[in-house]
Amino acid sequence: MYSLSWLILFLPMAGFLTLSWSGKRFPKLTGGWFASAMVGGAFLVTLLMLAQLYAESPADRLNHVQTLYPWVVSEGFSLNLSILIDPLSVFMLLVVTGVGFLIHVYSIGYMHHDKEFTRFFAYLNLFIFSMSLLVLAADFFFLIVGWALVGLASYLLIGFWTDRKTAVLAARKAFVMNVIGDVGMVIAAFMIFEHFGTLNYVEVFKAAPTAFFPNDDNVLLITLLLLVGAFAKSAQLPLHTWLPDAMEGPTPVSALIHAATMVTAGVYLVARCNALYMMAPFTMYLIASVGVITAIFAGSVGMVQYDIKRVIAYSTMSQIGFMFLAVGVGVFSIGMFHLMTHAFFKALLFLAAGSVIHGMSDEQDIRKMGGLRYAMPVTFITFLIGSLALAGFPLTAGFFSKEEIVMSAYSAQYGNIVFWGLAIIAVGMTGFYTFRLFFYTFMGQSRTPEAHPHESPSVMTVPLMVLAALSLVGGLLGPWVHDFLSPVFGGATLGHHDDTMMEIVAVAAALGGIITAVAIYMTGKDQLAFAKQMLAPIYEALYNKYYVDEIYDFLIVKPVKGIGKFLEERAEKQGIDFSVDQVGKQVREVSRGISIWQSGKVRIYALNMVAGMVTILLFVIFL
Amino acid sequence: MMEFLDQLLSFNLDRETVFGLFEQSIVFIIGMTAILASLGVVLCATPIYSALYLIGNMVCLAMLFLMFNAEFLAAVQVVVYAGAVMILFLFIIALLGAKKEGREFSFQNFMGLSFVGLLFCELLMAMMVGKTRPVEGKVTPEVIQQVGSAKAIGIELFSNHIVPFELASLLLLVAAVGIISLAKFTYKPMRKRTRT
Amino acid sequence: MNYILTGIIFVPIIAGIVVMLTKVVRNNNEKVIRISNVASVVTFVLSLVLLVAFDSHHHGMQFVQSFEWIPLLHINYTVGVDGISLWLVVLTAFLGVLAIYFAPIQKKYMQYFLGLILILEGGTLGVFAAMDSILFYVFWELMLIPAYFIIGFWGEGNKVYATTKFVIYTLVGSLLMLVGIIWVTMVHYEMTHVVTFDIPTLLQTQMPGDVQFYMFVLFFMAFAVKIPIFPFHSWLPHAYISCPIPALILITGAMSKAGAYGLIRFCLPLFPETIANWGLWIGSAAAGGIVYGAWIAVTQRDLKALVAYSSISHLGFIALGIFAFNGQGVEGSVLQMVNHGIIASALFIIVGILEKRLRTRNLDQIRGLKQPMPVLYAMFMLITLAALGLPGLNGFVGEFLILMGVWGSHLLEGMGGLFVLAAGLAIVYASIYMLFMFQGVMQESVEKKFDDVKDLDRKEMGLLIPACILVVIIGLYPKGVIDRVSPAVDHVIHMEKKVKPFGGDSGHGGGH
Amino acid sequence: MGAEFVLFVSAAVFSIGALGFVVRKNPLVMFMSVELMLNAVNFLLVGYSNFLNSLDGQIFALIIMTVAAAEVVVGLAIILTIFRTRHELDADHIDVLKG
Repeated sequence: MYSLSWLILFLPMAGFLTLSWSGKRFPKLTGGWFASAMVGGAFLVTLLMLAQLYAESPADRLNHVQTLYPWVVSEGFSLNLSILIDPLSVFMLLVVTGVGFLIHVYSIGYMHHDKEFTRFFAYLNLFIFSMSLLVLAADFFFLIVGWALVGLASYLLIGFWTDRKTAVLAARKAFVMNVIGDVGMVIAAFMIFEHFGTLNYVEVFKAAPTAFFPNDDNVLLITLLLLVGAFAKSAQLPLHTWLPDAMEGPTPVSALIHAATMVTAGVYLVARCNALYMMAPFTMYLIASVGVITAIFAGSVGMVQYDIKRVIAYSTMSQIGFMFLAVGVGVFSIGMFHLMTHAFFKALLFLAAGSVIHGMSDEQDIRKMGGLRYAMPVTFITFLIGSLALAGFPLTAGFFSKEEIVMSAYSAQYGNIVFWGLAIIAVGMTGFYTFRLFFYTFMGQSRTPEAHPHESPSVMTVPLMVLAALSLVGGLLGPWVHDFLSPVFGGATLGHHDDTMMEIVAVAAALGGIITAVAIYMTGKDQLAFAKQMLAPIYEALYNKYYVDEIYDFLIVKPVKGIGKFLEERAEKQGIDFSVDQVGKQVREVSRGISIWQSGKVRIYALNMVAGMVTILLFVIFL
Repeated sequence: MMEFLDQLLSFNLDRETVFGLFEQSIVFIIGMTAILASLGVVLCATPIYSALYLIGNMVCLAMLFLMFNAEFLAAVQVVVYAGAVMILFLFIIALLGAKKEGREFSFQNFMGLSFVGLLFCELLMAMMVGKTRPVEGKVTPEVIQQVGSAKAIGIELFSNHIVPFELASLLLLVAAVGIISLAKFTYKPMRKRTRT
Repeated sequence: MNYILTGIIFVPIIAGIVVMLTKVVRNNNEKVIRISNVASVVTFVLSLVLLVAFDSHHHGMQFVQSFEWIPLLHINYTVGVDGISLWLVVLTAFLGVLAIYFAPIQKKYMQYFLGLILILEGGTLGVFAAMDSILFYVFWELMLIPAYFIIGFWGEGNKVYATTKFVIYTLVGSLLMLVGIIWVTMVHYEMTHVVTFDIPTLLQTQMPGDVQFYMFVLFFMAFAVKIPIFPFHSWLPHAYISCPIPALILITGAMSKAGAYGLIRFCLPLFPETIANWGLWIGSAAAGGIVYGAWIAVTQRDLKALVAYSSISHLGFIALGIFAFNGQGVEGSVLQMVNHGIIASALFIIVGILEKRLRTRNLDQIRGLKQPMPVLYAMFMLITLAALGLPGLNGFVGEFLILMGVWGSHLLEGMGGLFVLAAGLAIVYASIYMLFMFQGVMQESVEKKFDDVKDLDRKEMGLLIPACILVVIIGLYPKGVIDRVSPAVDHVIHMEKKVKPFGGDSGHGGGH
Repeated sequence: MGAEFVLFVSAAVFSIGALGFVVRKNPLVMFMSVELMLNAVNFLLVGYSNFLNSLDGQIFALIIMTVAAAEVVVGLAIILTIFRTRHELDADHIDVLKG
């Protein structure tokens, strides 16, 4: 049955090829349903794989490698395109294809009016293919291939509306940032090959515990380089600036790629390489620190933004920070669990936000919304569920996963009280910005009376409802996830959180955030204005996203361009070119000097002959 | 060279040499005259005088040829050079109206003088290098005296050197054709030449 | 079968001469265009036959044909291919078809233009196939002559300056190489008392250590200028910007590879000790060139100049891979030669098409061509992605193998990591400038004046589609290419030295 | 009077001829200087022919005379042609060789 696994790659790829080659000939909606069917098919095959895994005992579930074809054989180096089926990849694939399928269906409604409808679905299928490749790859090389291909799909989809300048720029930014990550991963692959002589996961991870001792320089370097790729892809500090800009793409893209699946690939990578990361405690601390700092950073910025998608984008960054915190402290399965629940509720939020934008005729500024609960009831309910889940309201999906992360931040192998405290702050922020957004959008009175919001068609609302249901009950899957993934993370143990006090504090933080939002945004504008006035400098800094874009522009973009110009003007034109030309010019000058001899006057020629005769005679006489 | 000067200054002359003292002094005087005449060729400002000096030089050389047992060549020298060639020169001078050349001391002249001086010194020093591969022939002066200069040369020329001789005749033919074409057809410049 | 290589080399050359001698009445070029097309296609078909008949398990020369040329000097006409040159021959024949197909851009003196391109193709093929060093040199110079006239007559801008610089630059290098070729033969003669210019024989000669460096410099200069490696590149931007696009396809795609091919064919097996000593410096120059070209390309606004500088960067990769001096590096370089030949020529074709349509190459003046030209959009995107090294397309495979070789290279020990970092920086830059180019030209909203630009016609699609297909195929299945290269590269790197100097540590070497 | 004298005289005449060719501007005089040089060589050949008991030198001299005669004839014709086209005679002004 595992031999069918190539279908997971093949179906989206076939969808992509069919749609991109003959997209024009498809009737409009058929293309969308076709693409969705391809992803649905991949989801079904993944379910088949899941069933197959369950048919075996937990210890046998690992390392089912399917080789498709030999890709390259070089001196001492050979690569096969092969697929690795194990609980982790199947789990990740379930999220990717499952959520992906829902979003495909949703997109049929959302992109209905777009004139490049089929192209959009072609790209979406390409993305699903690339993500499946990333997840299924059995070695680091194809991991990188998939890694870069999802970057490509992300690029194509962010810049989908090619006539918008901002979209084009955002796409380029995302691509370049991801290329930086790719380079890091490629170098990591070289180092892995240098040390293990292979890029195959199975062999590398088997050899890793004996090849290094903990905090060995090499393993640190490998893990850090892999981390560059992971951070770039998952928009962690300091490579995060592309993610908010990426919201220029269509909303389903934001939901699929920039919330549910692709940006969590970094977490998947760390989880996948847990054998390596367990050998590098320093890196683990770094991951946890960056994760929790990003969580606070993104949460604080998200508190003051006004673009509905950007707020959710910052919350995505923040939540991925939580995931990195989880894997950083050593509880991989909790990180993956949060990845799953996050995929549910964040996709839900994005899709609901898309529904809002759709209903508001492409308006994204929350200051111009308000009172939408009457016009869009389904969206309102689902958005509320998503918000509760995101804020970690008890008994929603987000509550279980996030609570476990916060507790593990203290109690897990690499956890400590600082991580815990920072995580608590981030949790509070999450509650605040989530409900700020919610209140701005749905509560109160409409701020733009001329707008006529309308509920979205059922092709959009049904996926919303499915995701909402998952967001509510997804948390109950927690124990299953731990059990299912435990063969992969054999070495990592879960923390035991029996400190009820800490749990209460965590819940209180989430609720506190929500209550603060209620207090500020529901009860009146006075407090809001007062708070803004009091915290003006901080507010400015937050509103401008800590000026990170400006700093990068000043520190990196300008020098690069300046040096480029300098190289072109000084080094190329005035340096190398000039000196080469000078060689020619000097030769010409010397020749001009010599050419005086060539005067055409017979007597001077005769004189030269005499001189020559004198010279020859000199040789005759003295030699 | 030094030997020669020794002989000259000490009058310690060896009777056994080929030339007697009388002959030697005649050779010496004629040789010096030839040198002086050649100097005259170069130094005279008017071409006609140069031509006359050149005739003198050639006659001197012809006489020296006589002293070196080359009677035939001496005759040819006088007839061809002093006769034909120099007459040609004089005709041309008459035709072109020789102008007196102004004297000037230019860089060219200075360089010429110094290089030629060097050349002369080197030529003299070349005497000290010695014979490279001496060819001692069988045709001694006595043999020539017996046979006669013209006949000896004739035998030699038509036996061993027949090919150069024929080639020389061809050369003369070419020269004849050449001057006819030069004189007959007027020269038309291909394009207007500019002098710089 | 013996005559197949000779056919591949001389079909274009003879056709070129025939075309140039054809009388063209009133600019009616149909006949010469037909002859040229047929000749280039025949060459390509022959090269495909070569590819099919090639025995990929054999490391030595195949399809060897030899007869005496100048018996007095023991110079023979000997041709043959191994795995390295095989792909370059096929690539050149392929690019020749593209160049000839793309060539009819002007009416006047068409026959000379086509003829020169054909001769250029033939010369390049000869370089790749020659097995005699003098023959190699002759073809090497034969490449130069048509390039000189093409740039000088049909170029644009400062064409005389460009072509003069190009020719003098490369001529200096190649004359030094001639000295080197003769020197190698003399060294071989001193050891064995056999005069030969046969390359496989000469390669087995152990060059004496004291002069090896100078001999290496003689060869290296010619190849370094031709590729070009970083400080010797200054002819390239001028020549590329001036050169008409059809010829540029061959010059950038095939001719620049001749330099890299020469490095692999001559320098690596002949002078391993010198390379061991100096490879680090050359590697530094190549790595510097990678970054330098990329960095300048970032600021270019002229499309042709941008592609030209990006070529410097990509050719730097090839040189770096060669001087990694191990299997992966050299194999990656050979693969990258093929890749760059395809990608750069496709990019130049695209630039040519754009220029023909829009009468400008300035990036600031072109916007949003996606709407009028959707087909070009798709192809341009594919080529762009290949050029910036997207995994799954061919550019990545070569770069990955090269960098892997560099990372693991014993020769570049200590600096390999730094070089890889530099190359990584250049890859990031590549994504920046290629996207600048692609997005700047194709995306954003279209300007009024370009609103009714026509999309690619059948002929132009015919030019680009093969390149697009190859980009994908090589990316997905590079094993097909690598398998044929691998034995030959292995042989080159671990060349046995059968002929050693007298008094050397091996007593039985050489014919005394 | 031995070979040294012959050498001396011919070297002197040859040098003077060379000097004349280099310093004089009149093509006619330059020609005469060439004749001087030829004569000097002839003298050397004849003298050494005598000392070495061989007629080869004389034969050579004879050939040289032939060549000289031909050369003078052609040269003078050229000078005449030049004068006809340029109406002046100055070697320094005849510099079309410069191209």
